[in-house]
Amino acid sequence: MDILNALVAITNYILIPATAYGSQLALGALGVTLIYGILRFSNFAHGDTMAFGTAITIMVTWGLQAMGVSFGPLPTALLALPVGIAATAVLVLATDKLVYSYYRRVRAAPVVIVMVSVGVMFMMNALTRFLIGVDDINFADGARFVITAREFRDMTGLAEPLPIRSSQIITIVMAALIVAALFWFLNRTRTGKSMRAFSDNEDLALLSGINPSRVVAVTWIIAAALATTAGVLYGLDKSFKAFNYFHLLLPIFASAILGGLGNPLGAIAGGFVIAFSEIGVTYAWKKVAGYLLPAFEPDGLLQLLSTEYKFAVSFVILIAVLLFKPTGLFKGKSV
Amino acid sequence: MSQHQPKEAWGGQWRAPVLFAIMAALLVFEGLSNGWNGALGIINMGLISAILALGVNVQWGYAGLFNVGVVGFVALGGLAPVLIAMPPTPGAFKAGGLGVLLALAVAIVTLGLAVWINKTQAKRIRLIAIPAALIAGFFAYRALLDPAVAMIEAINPSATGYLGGLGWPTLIAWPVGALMAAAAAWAIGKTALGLRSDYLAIATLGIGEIIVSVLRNEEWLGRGVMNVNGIPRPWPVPYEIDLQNDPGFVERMASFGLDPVTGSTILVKLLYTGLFAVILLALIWASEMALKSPWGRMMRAIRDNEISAAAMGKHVTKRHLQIFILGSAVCGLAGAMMITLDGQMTPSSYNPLRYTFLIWVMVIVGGSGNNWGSVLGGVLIWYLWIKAEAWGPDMMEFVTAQMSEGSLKQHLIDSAAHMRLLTMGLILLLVLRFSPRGLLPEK
Amino acid sequence: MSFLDASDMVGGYGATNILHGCTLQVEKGQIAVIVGPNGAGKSTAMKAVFGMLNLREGHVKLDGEDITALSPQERVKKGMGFVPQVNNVFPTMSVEENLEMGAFIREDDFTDTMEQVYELFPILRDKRHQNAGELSGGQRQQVAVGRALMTKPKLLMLDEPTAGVSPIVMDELFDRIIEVARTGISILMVEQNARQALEIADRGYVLVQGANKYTDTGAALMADPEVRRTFLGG
Amino acid sequence: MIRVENLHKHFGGFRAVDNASLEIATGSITGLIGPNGAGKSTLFNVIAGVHKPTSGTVTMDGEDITGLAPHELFHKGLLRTFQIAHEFPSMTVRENLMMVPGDQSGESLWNTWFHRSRIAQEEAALLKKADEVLDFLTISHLKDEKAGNLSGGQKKLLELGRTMMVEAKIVFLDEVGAGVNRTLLNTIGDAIVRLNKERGYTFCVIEHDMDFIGRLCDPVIVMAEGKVLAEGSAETIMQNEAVIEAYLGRGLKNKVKAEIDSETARHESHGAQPGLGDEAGHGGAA
Amino acid sequence: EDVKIGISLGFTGPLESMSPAMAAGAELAMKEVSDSGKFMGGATVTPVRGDSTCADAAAATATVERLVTTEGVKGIVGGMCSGETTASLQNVAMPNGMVMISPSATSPALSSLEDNGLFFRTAPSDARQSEVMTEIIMEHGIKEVAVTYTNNDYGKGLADSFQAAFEAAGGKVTINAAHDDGKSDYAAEVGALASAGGEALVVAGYVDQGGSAITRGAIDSGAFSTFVFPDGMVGDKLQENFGAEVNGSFGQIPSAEGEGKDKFMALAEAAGFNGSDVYAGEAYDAAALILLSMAAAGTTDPGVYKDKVMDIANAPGEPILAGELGKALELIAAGTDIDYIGASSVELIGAGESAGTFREIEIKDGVIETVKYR
Ligand SMILES: Nc1ncnc2c1ncn2[C@@H]1O[C@H](COP(=O)(O)OP(=O)(O)OP(=O)(O)O)[C@@H](O)[C@H]1O
Ligand SMILES: Nc1ncnc2c1ncn2[C@@H]1O[C@H](COP(=O)(O)OP(=O)(O)OP(=O)(O)O)[C@@H](O)[C@H]1O
Ligand SMILES: [Mg+2]
Ligand SMILES: [Mg+2]
Repeated sequence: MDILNALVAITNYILIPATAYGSQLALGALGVTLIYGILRFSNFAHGDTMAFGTAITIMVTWGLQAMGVSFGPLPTALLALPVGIAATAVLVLATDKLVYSYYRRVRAAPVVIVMVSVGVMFMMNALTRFLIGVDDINFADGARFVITAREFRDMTGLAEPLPIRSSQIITIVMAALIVAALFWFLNRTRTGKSMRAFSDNEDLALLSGINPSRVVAVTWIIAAALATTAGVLYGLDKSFKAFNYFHLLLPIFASAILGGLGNPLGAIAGGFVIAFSEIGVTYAWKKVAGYLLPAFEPDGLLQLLSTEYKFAVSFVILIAVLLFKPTGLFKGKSV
Repeated sequence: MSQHQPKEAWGGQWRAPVLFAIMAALLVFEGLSNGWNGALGIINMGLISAILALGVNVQWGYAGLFNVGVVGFVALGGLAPVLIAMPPTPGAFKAGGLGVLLALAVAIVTLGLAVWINKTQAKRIRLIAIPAALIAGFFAYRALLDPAVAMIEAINPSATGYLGGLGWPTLIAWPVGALMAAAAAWAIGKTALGLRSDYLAIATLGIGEIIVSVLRNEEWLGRGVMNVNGIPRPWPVPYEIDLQNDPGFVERMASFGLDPVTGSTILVKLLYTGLFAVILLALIWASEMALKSPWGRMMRAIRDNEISAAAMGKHVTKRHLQIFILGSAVCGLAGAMMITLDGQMTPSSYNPLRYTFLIWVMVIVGGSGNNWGSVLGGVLIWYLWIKAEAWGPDMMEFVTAQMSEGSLKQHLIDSAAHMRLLTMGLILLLVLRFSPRGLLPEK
Repeated sequence: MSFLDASDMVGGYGATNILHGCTLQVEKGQIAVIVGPNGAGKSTAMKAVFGMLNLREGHVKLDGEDITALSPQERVKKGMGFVPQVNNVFPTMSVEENLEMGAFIREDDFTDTMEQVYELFPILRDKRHQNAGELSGGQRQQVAVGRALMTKPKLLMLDEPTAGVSPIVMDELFDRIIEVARTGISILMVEQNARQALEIADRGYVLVQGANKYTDTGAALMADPEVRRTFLGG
Repeated sequence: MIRVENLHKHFGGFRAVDNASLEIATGSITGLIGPNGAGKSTLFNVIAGVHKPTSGTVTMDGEDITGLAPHELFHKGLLRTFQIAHEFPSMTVRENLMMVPGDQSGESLWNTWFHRSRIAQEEAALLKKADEVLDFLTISHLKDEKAGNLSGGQKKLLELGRTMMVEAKIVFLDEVGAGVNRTLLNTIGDAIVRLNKERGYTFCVIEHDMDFIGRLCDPVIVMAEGKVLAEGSAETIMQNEAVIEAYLGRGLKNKVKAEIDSETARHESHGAQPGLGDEAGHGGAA
Repeated sequence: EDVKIGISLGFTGPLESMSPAMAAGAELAMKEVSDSGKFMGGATVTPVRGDSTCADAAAATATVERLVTTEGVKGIVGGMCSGETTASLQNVAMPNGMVMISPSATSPALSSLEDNGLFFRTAPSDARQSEVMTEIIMEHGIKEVAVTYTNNDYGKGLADSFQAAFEAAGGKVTINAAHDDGKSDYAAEVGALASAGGEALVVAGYVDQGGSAITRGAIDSGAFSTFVFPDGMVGDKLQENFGAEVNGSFGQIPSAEGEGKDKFMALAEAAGFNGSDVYAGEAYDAAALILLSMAAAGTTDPGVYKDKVMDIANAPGEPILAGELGKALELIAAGTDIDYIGASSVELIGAGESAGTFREIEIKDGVIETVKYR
């Protein structure tokens, strides 16, 4: 029996990737949940907002690289991130002014605004592709690994490797920082509270002297920051491809709902549940079983479900959770 | 803040006829300028889209059920023509049919058992017994299914490798598609309809994805990603080639002054148009009758305020289930019609953007709660979706015409294809901007 | 010149007018009460005064300054506070946060005011960490009034503050309103508990179909048998 | 008859209804009063099937109806109104009324397609009935208005109007009076009495207007902190020290002394004849 | 006279990043023919692009319908994905008697489709590639591989036929797992593949899609170090993405030996796109075949020139490489037989699909190097 190798294999193929992926989903879901909580609609353009922010960040990164700027062992994109966020903020604020503000004024039904966001999604989608094209772009630089597979094997003498990529560490650390900051902001600061008040009862917020345009603007800016950061971290860890960001939307929505819409804590929990279930349920346990029970030579892969169904599995879990907790793990809102 | 009152839509009672006339004019113009084949093609898919939109409207507009799993029901309906109309694969049923049926029976028994335990047993027992039953059932299911599937898929994999269909007339597949979707809706509704608005939405989104996943990956059922093609046409639609080879037909076309190719392609499309139009009209009649009766009033009441409707004696869950099944059945029907029209089943093409959100766009643009609105929205949005493909690059050409040669111009021209999405988005935003409650609002 | 002077207001929702030349005035430190049948336009008049409804005619002046064109939140800054008839709390925020939101525009320390609100409505102190949406009808009403008091407004507008509150709390509330008025704050309120309200009113308005039908001191209106019979329930 | 036995309803650790037992006799108009947060609406909600009780039972004419769904209770003749009006906002006022009756054949899809004439007949009858109710409530000019556009009080009237559309056995009214003009409230009171006398409806009424309670209700049940505090005729309740302490209060402290004196004088002269010239509605206790 | 040729590719949708180079390839051939001035007595050729979306059969049908009936094209280069190609072929091209030559639809199912002689493809069917790949792997002494394929008819078809061929040759496939393109994360797939194990990983996917992501994950997690890359994976992008990290890995792409390809690469570079992008050369050839057949038939009527396609593509005749279309037109005008070789060594067999010469490649020092042709 070889518990150590089994543990390493599980960590390498389940724990670490699921944590990193979960953080990426959580950051995306935070943005969705924030918009839902405060502006009260499901923003289908969020995935393309992420794509746009990342595209700008990449272009700035290229610029920086061309000027010879680098960020030591960290990816240069982190330096470019603020610019990406700023540009995205400008874009979403402009979108709000040109598009969404009208529907808020006429008090359109949420579903109408959702459809409007589908329209915005189409347009942003095209905009991003005009800007940077449709290709797969790899923009991660700096040190790729904290520890590589070979280094780990040499170090420990284990058969199983446990490489750790720097992008994974960066993702997890950034996600934790951002989440903490957001919590503090929403629950402790005056602006944060006024945003929650606005989300609760818009008319009454007005009567309390809360400036709605400010709340809306701050919300969009935060959403832009979250979207861009999530997009860039995701792109660093994988690669940038405009098309993929649209597809990221589904697991992101699933995370936000699973956790409870409008609830930031829920978004994070949701992200991790989705990530772990996608990876955990479809994992083939053959290798681990081989380490644990060397005598037992399994014929099959010991895989509960083939990986084609990983997405389906996460939705099954989502539905199961909703059956017992109809507004998500953390008691979300519903319009 | 201002108190906004929805303005009375312009045109009053003339609005609908005028908008429909404009739509008709657009299609006629399309036919005159670009040929009737294209126009009829748009009309045919437009009619199917209208039926789909009607199905979604029944759920959303009448009862406020936010179903974004439309793609799942469409896909399920699409499976019907494969199962009904395709010829059976020789030897497939003998090889693995029994195993598959047994496995499905095990699956159903397991689920039934779980539900029974959940209903009758104490909480403590449930906690252990349900997972135990499910896990045991799952392994039994896999044990039965896997070898059977392997046998079926081994039969001439590049051409068949699936059970095949019954070889019955394709028209039968349409109601069957509706029934299959209805059955799925019943099971889903029983479990998920308790959920509120967006939670129901994402649950149905998930269910849609699950259904599509199954269709994509269960090759024994419908060849999965390998597609099934050559689905027979329904009565009374003939094949163009046969017409072109029929001297009688060629003669008749010649007497109209048409060449046989044009004549046959248009005739085939017209026959489809007729079939679809009959079904659409029947559905509209049924929905209008229902909507304008106490049933419709009850549904609107439930949509407006469930708690109060329940206090006024309306069985909200039952009604929700009823309408969820009806709407889904309509989507399934449309799915079956669409596959028949395409002549092939392509599971990978079922993506939510095209089969869920585009349909929703149709409903909202048309005006939710209004049946005629859904029809208008369905045809109009499909027309735009198709035309945007051509308009996008045209627009780009127009924009870049004034530009000097250079990399920017080249870049823009190369990106012209993305104008499709841009144009679509722009049109959507414009429509929703100038009639936010849809073109034909619910009165 | 009255502290609040809303004269000849004409306006409504959509095309139809609800208000047909309604006039409301409150002096500094006084209490004005609007009564009238259901649907007379009382709430509409309040909204109009607060800028939540665009006026077609007429003007609103506060302390001599014309504020007809200001948005509601600008009026809050000018010292107006409003408790609407419905939807008057933040349901998923705690009672305490509701009160804090009332003090949103205040820069100074508002713990004193909050303390006063808790003294006025002791039940709110017990429930201060509970979400307002989980309160009983009357408790919510208390939160709503408390929220408006937190603003420390110069003009306090209350749309049926006592609807659904128990008699003892109603008395407390009216008592408190008198006290508030004594500190120089003007009060404009709509009441269906009209007799109690007119009792403490310096001025009473009877609004019918969007226009002033009777205007007098509270006591005089109470004494008018016609008014009593038709509008005050005998 | 409705009998509530040892009923508990807890929200988390909070006991909103705490071991309440009470009876609503057939044919009575029972008043239910108590301080804000006493658990009155919660009790209603439990009886009406909106909340499941934590423990305890509710029976109706001897039959256990604990935990039945609202729509089932409706068909047993148990109707209720909501404290915060629950109208159907996008439907017209008239439609709000017409949707109420439960046995409409037009509610079956089959009939909407194949029995249209039967539906038309029923609809005509319903329409007439709805118009009568609207006339009665003095809001017939609003019949084609969207219910969402009504004023606060008008919504309350509509709420009441819905209970008049069917033959109910027992009607629970949660603060129909709040926000309703007092003159109109008197009319509503008359209507309740009439429904009670002529049609044999049983009523259970939550109300904070003691005029109204005093004029209509016998007996009156007082709740406080989730428990039943007292029960008896309106007069005895209004004299009850504990009830005055917890609920009725002793009038305004801040008013000019002289006025209070003259008030008291007047009350005394009127004695226990509620409803007429009774300045402070609950003045019976002053 | 102006002859319009349709290009129906998935400009938006899952394979949107492959389409531009393919369209450019096809347009290059058309421009070359136009510029030569020798086509049908000086006729010009105008390309008309249409978006087939790759995924949506109905939209593809409508697009091709537009190309045929509205634009009046005389031949179509496309479609791109096998499903969408089948739909537009059966619903539009066949009823209208239109010729379609697909540069990239490789599903074996298309071989047996009834097409009235209207459909051809310049890409080989996957069945052939499987055999070649099996040979190469066996020659490397590898007996156990894991397979991951992109979950569409191309990937699935290739993976299945490969598994059959490899097992018939005595090898073992430890796992045959699909991956969906355009998904957000592939950790689950990598985990499953790693657990199944094997000496090498066969990545039957696309290099700018999930294929790269899976490869990346497998390298990074230390699960595999040797990879086998079929056609969808071999391209500049592979080199760019992984470089020396995949040293020792190998693969094959349908590609001709020698001059044709080189010439095409040069032409592409001059035209401003990358000629080594997947299927760009095949697209060039598809367009060239249509045009040369027209010239040979002396008409643009698809019903007539469809019968010339096989003659043009195959021996006997004067070999024609990419960039020699002018010469080909001259020869045709003079009545000389030609054998079109083009950019991808076109040789049509069976029902009109490429016989497929494959180039075996290996990655050495981070560079794709050609080992030999098979
Ligand atoms: N969903 C809930 N969660 C937690 N506490 C609740 C909830 N609903 C009610 N409560 C609490 O239960 C108590 C009783 O509320 P209820 O609405 O029954 O009072 P009530 O007697 O009707 O008062 P009122 O006269 O003000 O309407 C209140 O203290 C309230 O805060
Ligand atoms: N949002 C709205 N849209 C259209 N009409 C409205 C709207 N709100 C109110 N009304 C109409 O305006 C009239 C006056 O309403 P308002 O709410 O001002 O009455 P009110 O005097 O406050 O009555 P109550 O005492 O019942 O609260 C009513 O007839 C009502 O139907
Ligand atoms: Mg009012
Ligand atoms: Mg209550």
